[in-house]
Amino acid sequence: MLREPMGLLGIGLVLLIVLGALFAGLTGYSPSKLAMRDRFLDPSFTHLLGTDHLGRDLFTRVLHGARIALGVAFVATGISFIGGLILGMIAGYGPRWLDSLLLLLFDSLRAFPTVMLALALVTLTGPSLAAVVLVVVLATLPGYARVVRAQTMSLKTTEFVLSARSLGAPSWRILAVHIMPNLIGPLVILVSMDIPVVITIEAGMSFLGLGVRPPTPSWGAILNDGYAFIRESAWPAIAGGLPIIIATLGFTFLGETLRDHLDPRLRQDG
Amino acid sequence: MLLYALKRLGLALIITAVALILLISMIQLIPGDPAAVLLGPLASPEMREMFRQQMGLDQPALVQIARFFGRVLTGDLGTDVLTNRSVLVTVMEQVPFTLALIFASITWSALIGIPLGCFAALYRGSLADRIVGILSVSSIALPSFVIAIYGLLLFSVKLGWFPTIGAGDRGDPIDQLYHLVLPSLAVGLGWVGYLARMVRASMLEVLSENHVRMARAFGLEERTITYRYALKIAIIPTVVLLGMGVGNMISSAVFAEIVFARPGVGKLIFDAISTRNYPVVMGAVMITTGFYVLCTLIADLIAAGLDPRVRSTL
Amino acid sequence: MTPLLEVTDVVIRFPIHNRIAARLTGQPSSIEAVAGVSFTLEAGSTYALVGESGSGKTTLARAITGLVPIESGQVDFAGRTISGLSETALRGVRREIAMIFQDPIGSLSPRLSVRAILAEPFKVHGETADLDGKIARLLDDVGLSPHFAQRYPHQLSGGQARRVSIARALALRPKLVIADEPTAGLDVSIQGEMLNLMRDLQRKFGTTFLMITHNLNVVRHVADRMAVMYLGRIVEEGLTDDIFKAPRHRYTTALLSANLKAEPEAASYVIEAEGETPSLLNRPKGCEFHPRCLFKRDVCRTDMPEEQMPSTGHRFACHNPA
Amino acid sequence: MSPLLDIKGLSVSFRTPRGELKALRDVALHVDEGEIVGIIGESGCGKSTLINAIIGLLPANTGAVSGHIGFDGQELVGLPANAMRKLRGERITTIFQDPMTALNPVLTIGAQMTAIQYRRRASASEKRRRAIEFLDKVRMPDAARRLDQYPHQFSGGMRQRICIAMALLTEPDLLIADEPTTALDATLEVQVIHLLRELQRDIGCSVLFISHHLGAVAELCGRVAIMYAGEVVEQGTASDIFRDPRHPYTRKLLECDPGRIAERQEILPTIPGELPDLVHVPKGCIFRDRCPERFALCGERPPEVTVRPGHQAACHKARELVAS
Repeated sequence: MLREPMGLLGIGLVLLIVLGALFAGLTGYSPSKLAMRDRFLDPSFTHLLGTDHLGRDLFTRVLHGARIALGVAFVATGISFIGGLILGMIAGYGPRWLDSLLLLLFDSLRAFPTVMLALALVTLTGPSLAAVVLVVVLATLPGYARVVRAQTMSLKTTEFVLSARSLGAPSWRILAVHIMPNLIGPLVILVSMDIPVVITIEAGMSFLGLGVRPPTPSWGAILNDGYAFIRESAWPAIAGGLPIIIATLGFTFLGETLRDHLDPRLRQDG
Repeated sequence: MLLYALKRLGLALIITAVALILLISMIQLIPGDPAAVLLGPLASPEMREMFRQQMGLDQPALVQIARFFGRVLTGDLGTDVLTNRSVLVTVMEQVPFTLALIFASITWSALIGIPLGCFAALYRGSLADRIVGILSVSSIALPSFVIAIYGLLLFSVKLGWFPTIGAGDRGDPIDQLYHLVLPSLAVGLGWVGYLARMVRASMLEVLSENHVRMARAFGLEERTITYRYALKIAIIPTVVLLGMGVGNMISSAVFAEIVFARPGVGKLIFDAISTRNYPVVMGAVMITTGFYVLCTLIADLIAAGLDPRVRSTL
Repeated sequence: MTPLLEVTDVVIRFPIHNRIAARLTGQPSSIEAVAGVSFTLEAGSTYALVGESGSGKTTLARAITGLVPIESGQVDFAGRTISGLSETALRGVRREIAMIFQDPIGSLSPRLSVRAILAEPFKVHGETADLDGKIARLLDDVGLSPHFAQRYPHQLSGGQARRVSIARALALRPKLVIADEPTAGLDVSIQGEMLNLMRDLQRKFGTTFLMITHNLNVVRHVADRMAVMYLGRIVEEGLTDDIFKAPRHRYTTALLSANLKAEPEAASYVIEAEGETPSLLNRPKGCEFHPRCLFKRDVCRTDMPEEQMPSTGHRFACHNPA
Repeated sequence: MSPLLDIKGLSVSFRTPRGELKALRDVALHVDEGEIVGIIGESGCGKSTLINAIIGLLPANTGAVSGHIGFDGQELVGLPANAMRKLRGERITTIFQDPMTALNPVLTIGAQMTAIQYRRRASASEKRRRAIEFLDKVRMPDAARRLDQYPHQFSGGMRQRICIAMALLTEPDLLIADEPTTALDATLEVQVIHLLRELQRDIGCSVLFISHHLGAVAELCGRVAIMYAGEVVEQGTASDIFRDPRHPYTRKLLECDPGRIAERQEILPTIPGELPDLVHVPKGCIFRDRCPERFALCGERPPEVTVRPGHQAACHKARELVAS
């Protein structure tokens, strides 16, 4: 995997974000302390990305934003992964009425465009990190569950599952030993390909003011501040967009390479 | 086909209904007092009480859901708190702007994306295919609002080539088109990649099928095989995915409208949130969701119509 | 001899449309994959269910152990009715009846090692003492060396995979083994190995075999009795030797004549069946084989033939038998 | 008269992660005009590679191709893709194994049958008429009406008949039938074989019939070649091969065929052992490891022994192994 330029680039970009998140405290600036005298400074050695309309160091804010982005990405995809796996297997292997019910629920949730879901939900709950996680889970979980369900149903009729049933193996054993191991791989690929989507949702929601509350630095919020003062200085807007670009591209390249390597359907030799 | 269409239509109606019910039930499920959230911290207890009565929030949950559902079915989405007009009217005023943006974006991205996908499938493994591949995954990955802001920054603020805000003069189509350029660039760019990848993937799948081998064994020209034999099959799953992708496009359109201060449903909702115009938010969400379900329905029906295996069944 | 397995008037239906769709299309809401089948299997013998695609033989085999629900009829095993039992009640039965499925490699769980595959029967039935010893003995029984335990299904050849499924089926020393096309997908040179192995094990453990196959050559060498199935019914049933020597039903004769011999100057075959097996959606009236039969009479078009049994243990249903 | 298809010293290898897989090695085979030649081989013997080499559709991971494939005096090895394509579907046609996937699901039978006549200068209605004529020939009932139906509206047997009709439509010189009956039930298999023989007589083309089913080959073919692990180990007339086989592999293969064993037997004969690894091809006779007759000389590559005119076996003992 390391031999492919795209994979290498992906790893590099992701590493940049992860290291940034880890060492965000070492820049010497606070992400939220105001310094009105230093407003709209251009990038320099003291302020790598310049400062925003409140004089805060943008580089520091971007690094702290990485913590939020990665945190949401991993927590929310983790919940979606486990929830999708369990609900999908129940729908695929359980009784038909339950399958119909769950399927209807998944499809109804998928009927909402993600932004609409976010807007409707946050109107009612008010903006918060939990709302962001909830939106991500509601937006991604039904898709995973549907894939898991479809695979479970096709695995259910394979001869090796019939063979286990004919031995008298109970349902939990068939699900745990024969079905789940064949689901995990494809689902991991699917979920890892979705990490950039999750980062986008988080950034998008904070851009709309639906995510974390200020002054907590989130990439979307930085971008929104930059957008508001775009005529004063271009740097805050650039600084807000840059990490989003790096993160989404990095995770996409990584996910693509991962899939090309792990998905047996795409490999030429068997 | 008729049976399939009826089934699919029935399913779309049920899904829309369940989606609506989910939306309405959210008010109940979410902890806290919606009146407090919606009216803001400054509202007096009397105002909140009045609001509750107005919205029917004092009724039992199931009654509320049933009532609301019943009203929605008759086309009554509630009253715009600010203007006292019907929400339906308020939202429908904005729909044409959003539709124009979406269709402009779909058109230009389809014109580039589909041929690009075919090209990549035909020259699979080549350098050009790899470059198209990397560019398309990148364009899918990049959030539309980042593209929108960078585009605004570069082309409007720095270079001054395009207008920054609005949808153009009412009676001036040229001006309107001019105002569409940057927003539809931001909305459509991801779709170019999305389409190219979809077309490429389904073309490759079809080209590896047995009947293509047979067509080759009969000496048919590669051009005939690609356009008459393979594309006709590959287009079927692509159409379905296009329908599903409209959801993404709606999301992108919301951002583009906000960034470019363009009138439209997205901007409407965004503004309604800041003015706590709760019925407008819900009404607009319902209408866009319905529109999205309609798009997937149409896409599925077109795909079914293109497939003789489905078409010939009753 | 006492019968080990008795199948009586078994009917199996599959839903194809829901009620509304069935009314709209004018098609039935279900098809009868198996339409009233009865046969008896003696302990220690080998019985073959023979038929082409669509004959319902695989469905019937799966229904015996409850993998497919039966609509009506009865299955008795070792003196006990096992049709209609719950999944939990079936567990004990499934210890006694093992199955071997068609696809040599596809019927082995792809993520499990051969060791785990062979350990499963013991784990499911709680006999985990000396697991490694048991697995080693099983591998030895089917002629595989111990290092195969570490392999995964995709690393096995068709023949090796087949041996693993046979070992797994025999792990708990079942009374009955149901083998669905045990030689399908294997080269001729390996088919013999599998049949020999199954026969060896039958001798050693006294296992009864129910074999489902379309391959008449296999049937002739291994089965004591056989039944020929067509469209979900048994059209002829009897001792294998009797049927091969003097087939009576016209479908059986057609099937036997279609079994081409590798002898170039042997008298050329005669095609004795026209066209193809009809769809279960529209079963022909009268004798269900009549549209393909070269010996049909008028009565065949209208009346379904009664089953006759001219000599003991050989029955068939044909208006104009050979 | 030189043979229509004349293959000499053909070797084909594939690039695999483990190394060069030598799928075909030094294959010699010929098909005369108007002749039906059968190729028998078990899985992994290289029969599909041989067909793909003849019709010029080898997969992308093909490595070296050497030797000669002469077709009516023209060399096919190294022939430009365009020239090869001109032969395919015109002078060489193919019937594939699986009729269920061989036809394009979204085009009508008629569209597919007229599409392959694109080289003919004829009106659309004339092409259509010809399609109907050939569907009649393969005994498709109600051909004119069914021409406008899609593949999924036909049964497996009918689809194979359509494929046969398509393959004969252009009156080819050589018809390659790649296991055309394997996916069919026995009662259909005899129908298809019967049909093939009848139409071959009618049209007068040569046929290369590939199968692992000994009975089917015996029924249809005049001459037979036996392949094992990428080599042709024996070839001759059908009666030579089936009555007096001289290569130990052929002898074992025939012995194993339960259809040839007249009496019910307790123990069925088998060929113990596995196919050799074709990445590291062993020296000497390719069948040596599984051969009951092997002796010291088998470490050397066996010569092509001519047992009688037209009957060759690649075995050191070919002259000694007479029918018992």
